[in-house]
Amino acid sequence: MSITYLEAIREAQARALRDDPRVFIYGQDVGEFGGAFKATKNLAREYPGRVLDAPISEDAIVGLAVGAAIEGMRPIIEMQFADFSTVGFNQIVNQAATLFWRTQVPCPITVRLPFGGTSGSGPFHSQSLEAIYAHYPGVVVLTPATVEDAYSLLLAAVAIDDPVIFCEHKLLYYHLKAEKLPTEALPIGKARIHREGRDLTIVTYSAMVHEAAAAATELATEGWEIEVVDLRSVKPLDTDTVVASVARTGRLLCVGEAWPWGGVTAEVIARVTAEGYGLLDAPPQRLNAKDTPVPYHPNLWAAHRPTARSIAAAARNLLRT
Amino acid sequence: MSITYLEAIREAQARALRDDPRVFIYGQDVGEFGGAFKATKNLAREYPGRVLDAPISEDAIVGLAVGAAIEGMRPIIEMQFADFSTVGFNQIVNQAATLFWRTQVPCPITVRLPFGGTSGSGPFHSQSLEAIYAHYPGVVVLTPATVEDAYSLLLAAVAIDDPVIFCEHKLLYYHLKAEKLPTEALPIGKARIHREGRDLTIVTYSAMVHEAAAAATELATEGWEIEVVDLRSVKPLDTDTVVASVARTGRLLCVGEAWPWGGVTAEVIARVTAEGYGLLDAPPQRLNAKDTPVPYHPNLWAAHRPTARSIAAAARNLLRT
Amino acid sequence: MLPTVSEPPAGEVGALREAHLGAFRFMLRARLLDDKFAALYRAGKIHGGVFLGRGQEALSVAVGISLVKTDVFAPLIRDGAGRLAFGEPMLDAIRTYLGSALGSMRGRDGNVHRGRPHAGLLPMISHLGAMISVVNGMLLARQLKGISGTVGAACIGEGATSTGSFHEALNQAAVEKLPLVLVVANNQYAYSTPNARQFACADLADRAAGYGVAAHSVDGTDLTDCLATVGAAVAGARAGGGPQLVVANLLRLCGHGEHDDASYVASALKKSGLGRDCLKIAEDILLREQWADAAEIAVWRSAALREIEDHVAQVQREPAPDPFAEAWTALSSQHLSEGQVQ
Amino acid sequence: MLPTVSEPPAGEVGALREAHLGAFRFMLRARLLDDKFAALYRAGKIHGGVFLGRGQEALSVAVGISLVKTDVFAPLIRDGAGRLAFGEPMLDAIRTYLGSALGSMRGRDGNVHRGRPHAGLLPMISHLGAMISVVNGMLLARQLKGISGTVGAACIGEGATSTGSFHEALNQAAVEKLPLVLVVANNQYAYSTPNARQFACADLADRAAGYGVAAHSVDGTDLTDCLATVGAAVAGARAGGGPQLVVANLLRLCGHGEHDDASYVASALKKSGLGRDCLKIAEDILLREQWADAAEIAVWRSAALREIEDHVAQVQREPAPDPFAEAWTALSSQHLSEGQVQ
Ligand SMILES: Cc1ncc(C[n+]2csc(CCOP(=O)(O)OP(=O)(O)O)c2C)c(N)n1
Ligand SMILES: Cc1ncc(C[n+]2csc(CCOP(=O)(O)OP(=O)(O)O)c2C)c(N)n1
Ligand SMILES: [Mg+2]
Ligand SMILES: [Mg+2]
Repeated sequence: MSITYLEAIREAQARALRDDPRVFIYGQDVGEFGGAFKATKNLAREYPGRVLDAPISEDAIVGLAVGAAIEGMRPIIEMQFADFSTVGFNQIVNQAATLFWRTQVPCPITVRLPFGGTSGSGPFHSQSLEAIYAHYPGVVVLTPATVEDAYSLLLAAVAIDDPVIFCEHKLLYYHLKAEKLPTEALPIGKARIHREGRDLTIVTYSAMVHEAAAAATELATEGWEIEVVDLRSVKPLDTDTVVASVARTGRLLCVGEAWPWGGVTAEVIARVTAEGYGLLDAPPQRLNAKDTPVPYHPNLWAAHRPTARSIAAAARNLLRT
Repeated sequence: MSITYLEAIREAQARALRDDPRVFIYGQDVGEFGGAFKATKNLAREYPGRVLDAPISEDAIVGLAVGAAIEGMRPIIEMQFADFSTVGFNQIVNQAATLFWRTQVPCPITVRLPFGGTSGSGPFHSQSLEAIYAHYPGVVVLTPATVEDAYSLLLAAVAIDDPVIFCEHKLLYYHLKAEKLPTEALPIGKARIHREGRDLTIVTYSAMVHEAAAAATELATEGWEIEVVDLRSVKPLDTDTVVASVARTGRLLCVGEAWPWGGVTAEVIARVTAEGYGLLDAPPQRLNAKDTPVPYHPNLWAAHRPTARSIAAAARNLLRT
Repeated sequence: MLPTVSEPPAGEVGALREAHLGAFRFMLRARLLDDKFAALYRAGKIHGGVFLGRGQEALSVAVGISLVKTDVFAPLIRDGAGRLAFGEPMLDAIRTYLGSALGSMRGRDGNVHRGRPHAGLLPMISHLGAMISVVNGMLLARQLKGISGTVGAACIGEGATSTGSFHEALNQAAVEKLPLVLVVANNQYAYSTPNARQFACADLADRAAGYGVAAHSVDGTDLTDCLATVGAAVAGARAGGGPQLVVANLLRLCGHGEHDDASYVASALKKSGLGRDCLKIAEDILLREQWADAAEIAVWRSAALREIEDHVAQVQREPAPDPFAEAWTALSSQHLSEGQVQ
Repeated sequence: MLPTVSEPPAGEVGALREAHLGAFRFMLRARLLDDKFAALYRAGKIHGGVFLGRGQEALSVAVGISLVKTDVFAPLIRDGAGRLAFGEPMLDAIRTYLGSALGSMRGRDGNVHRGRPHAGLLPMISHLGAMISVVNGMLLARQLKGISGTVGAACIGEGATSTGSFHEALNQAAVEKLPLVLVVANNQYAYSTPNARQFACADLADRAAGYGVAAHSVDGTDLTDCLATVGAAVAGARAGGGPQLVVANLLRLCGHGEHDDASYVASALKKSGLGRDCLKIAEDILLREQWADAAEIAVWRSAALREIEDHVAQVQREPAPDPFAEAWTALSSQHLSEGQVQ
């Protein structure tokens, strides 16, 4: 038996629905149809009345979730694509994210954002918006890179009392597989050493963990031992684990699939240089997507985002510094 | 005679209307009333039919501007407060910002965002969203700190062929004054040395330039010479001028009024450490607003944002490192 | 010209009288409280803006008084009267305006941005239209929990009907057949913007058919009409009739905020029926129906003034929020807070 | 049961015949082009999704054909027929689907996300409802420039009527009294979501009154009705009648995209009048009215097939976009581009 990243997300939702009567799911086509990506397959049938199709009204979808949360429910919202969350943006950042701070009433909503580039998806079905949400106070932003984390972080998201932006990478949905679902997991806010090494630290998250790991494998053939840190959660961000890794390697490359300006990679570098400055043997570097919309054509798309090859090249440069 | 920051914004719009028949202004209460802050005072009367009151429809307001720009117009949009741009967000980041890249048809719109904290304004009339917009490709984000820049950067914004997010700080509206309007100015994308120094560089923008300058004055009494760099434009960001300043001082403190995660300050540090690493004699530091919504009560508000006092304290710490 | 109270069946006269008397006293207290806020504003005692409900008390109180404690209420900026009627302590208003650390918003938010979500009273965010879908969510949650008979009311101005949020939320409520009462105060202006620049339909109540919801029009200057019409809308929602759209016609008898002299308000409108003061009209009804006499009203007035002065004096002695005591985190999960990362 | 063409005045028969013949040929070409895209999709030759207009050609073509070159048109995902009628070269569609560097989108955007703004043909962004206000802006700009007589048409599905953007834009057009023709294809589903989960009004045309705009209902399966009704709406807008809302009833005769088998579509709907194939109906009209015979239609069909095959073959030989030749900046002001900052 094996289980995909997408199935893990479905299973986490099934378990949340089973274990907690306060959980319900709301989003476009999530009901009978099971969602655009089938992340809620059969859930409407298994949990009647608790998996509801929404109109094409992202603002009202999120607003409704906040209201339900006030009443003690724990809604899971599916955005059909992360890109469309921009029209529900205000309710996320100004309604959900401020509720607890203003009123001391918690706002336990989980907003699932199928995100990230896939070949042929183009500028409006490929965006990575983790930095946009992380800039705002009052939200937790999770970016699982593995099947196990897709499952356990989603359960953790539903369990905590704060709004969670759950960034699930569409490229990992079908291809990434695990033998079974995990029974235990690191908590939210802890990064994970995905691969150990001593020459250079690559800090990354989500799909880029696998590109970085592939780059590390390639560089291993050249004798380099690259450490790959998977952030898992970009807000909160586990600076300690990152700094500890840099303390071991002395070199830092931050990789993200999002746009460069103010991305996760900038935030990581600002933290490491403030807290672990003396640990660095070379200037910290970052590698992000190019600063344009995400292109449709596979040729352009492959050049727009970091890949194992471009990560390896950046790492080589940095190792030579 | 003297002219305020707000009057400079009004004068720039008057001049744009006068000099360029393609310019028109659209926003809530901008017409006969002259705008919530009076930034368009008398303009509807002086330029009949070209200063139009909009319904409370930020999404449609920005959408309309994009359409008009396609037809060769150069609309200036006034958001009543920057905070409300979140409901026009999608049209800014996905419609305006992608138009040129997708179609080669330019999108010369200027979106004026009265932004930043003022005492007693609270969580929804105080936000600083420059980092949110700067994360997206396809926009220019300007943050004038002086009366002169308010005028000349606004004229430059209207003149260029790309969407500009024009962040005008409400705290500067009435209090900041100059003798007269400038006749020449630095172009968009160039930072400015606001005050020279050799011991430490403070990089900042907008209202914080004045807090930083006050901190520098205070530190001067202790014998320190602080250089203050005013970014003027946060995207594009003038890395060269910043790095050159750090080359002179060896120490970098980045100050922003926005929230910390992924802000301008993180971006500046990521650039300086990548490009000017060897120039730093101490870890670069940043000082931002606290990571909560902007509080209403003056006591809380004053503690939430950086001030001359907290900047001076951070600078002192860094000078001791 | 006074409005005529149409003859009710004998047994209901007492209830009608009680409703008017109760409503009037809330209106009076709200008006006097507003006057106090205006005075404090002029004296420089209030941080930020002051937003009054003058001229809208009849409509607002009708909403508050038609709801029961277990209902949901999302008032907006001109709903001082409705808030009091729904049960908001007057202290909450004063504490929020003065930024007291003891208020429900603890100085974090101010003026009209106050509420107690767990008491069914939602604290508005500023973005117009955004509260309606939150009410929907509370109502849906109650349905999911098997709680029935709850109504949720949301108030907005005619300007806010132009927001996408208004549209999405009203449509959402219609699809879910939620017991939402959406009350639109058409006070002819959104800040300075007249209706001609805000919408082009003959009557905002005409929007109801397009959502498949019930429509009610009401003279917002007339307490009797407000009580009857809003009451019917609330009853309709409670009885399972789905969303109810109430459109009231009236005029804002003040500036948008106290900083605004409202000189743009057309004098023809001021002189029209819309420009009548609903408080005055309500008082006239009480007198005409002999439900109260001038002496009683004077007593209520001075009681309200004393209540307000006492509360203000008390709040002015209360501690301001202390930045050093603040948690400075927006998260409920303290262990996930990033604390002082700068 | 065939629709009846109501007897037109003698002089107009020729025009009616020409309109039907022209429209039918666009419909046919669009249908065959869609079939080709579906085949290319199944063969793995297309990156990403494929979205067809099957069953909606009559409505779509009526929009395209009612506009003139200098008008503005914002088609959506099911408007292949309308695009051809408005003058979009078939090559643009094929190049965009195949990602050719020579297409109007140069491989940067794909499938239905194509257009030429300066030709009045707007390239949709995916966010539903977002194009309508852009059309408003173009129309307003023309008014400001003193250009009159222009019409702007925007097409959307019934699902997109639930977006805030739809509402804000339609209201905006009404306030500015713009010559906007907003065409809603009510094809009963938004992806898998049936109308009962999307809106609760009896008829989406009932929304018009709430905006103060004209309403038109049309049988979207019937070319004759589409030509007449959309034509009247466009004429109304052009004559200064302000925004026109057209609501067409029909059924999507395909999946949401080619990845979707649409098994959720109710069979009762398929069997109803809504489920009729507008192309078949249009053909029957031509035959019945003796405006064309089967042989002519067969000729048009094979000409269209040849045109499509030739174009596809040509585009398949065209260069793919070259990442090394890309400018990699989203700004028109090259000097402000941050270039390779990573
Ligand atoms: C989305 C949004 N845009 C702009 C504003 C700024 N604003 C605050 S009140 C107001 C006017 C509201 O008018 P209306 O809805 O008619 O209510 P009224 O003040 O007349 O009671 C505006 C434009 C806002 N709060 N929210
Ligand atoms: C704002 C937004 N939310 C969600 C989507 C995803 N989406 C694309 S098409 C579609 C269904 C559209 O239905 P409808 O408007 O009825 O058009 P149809 O496909 O039936 O022609 C959805 C939900 C989107 N494109 N934009
Ligand atoms: Mg109003
Ligand atoms: Mg549809």
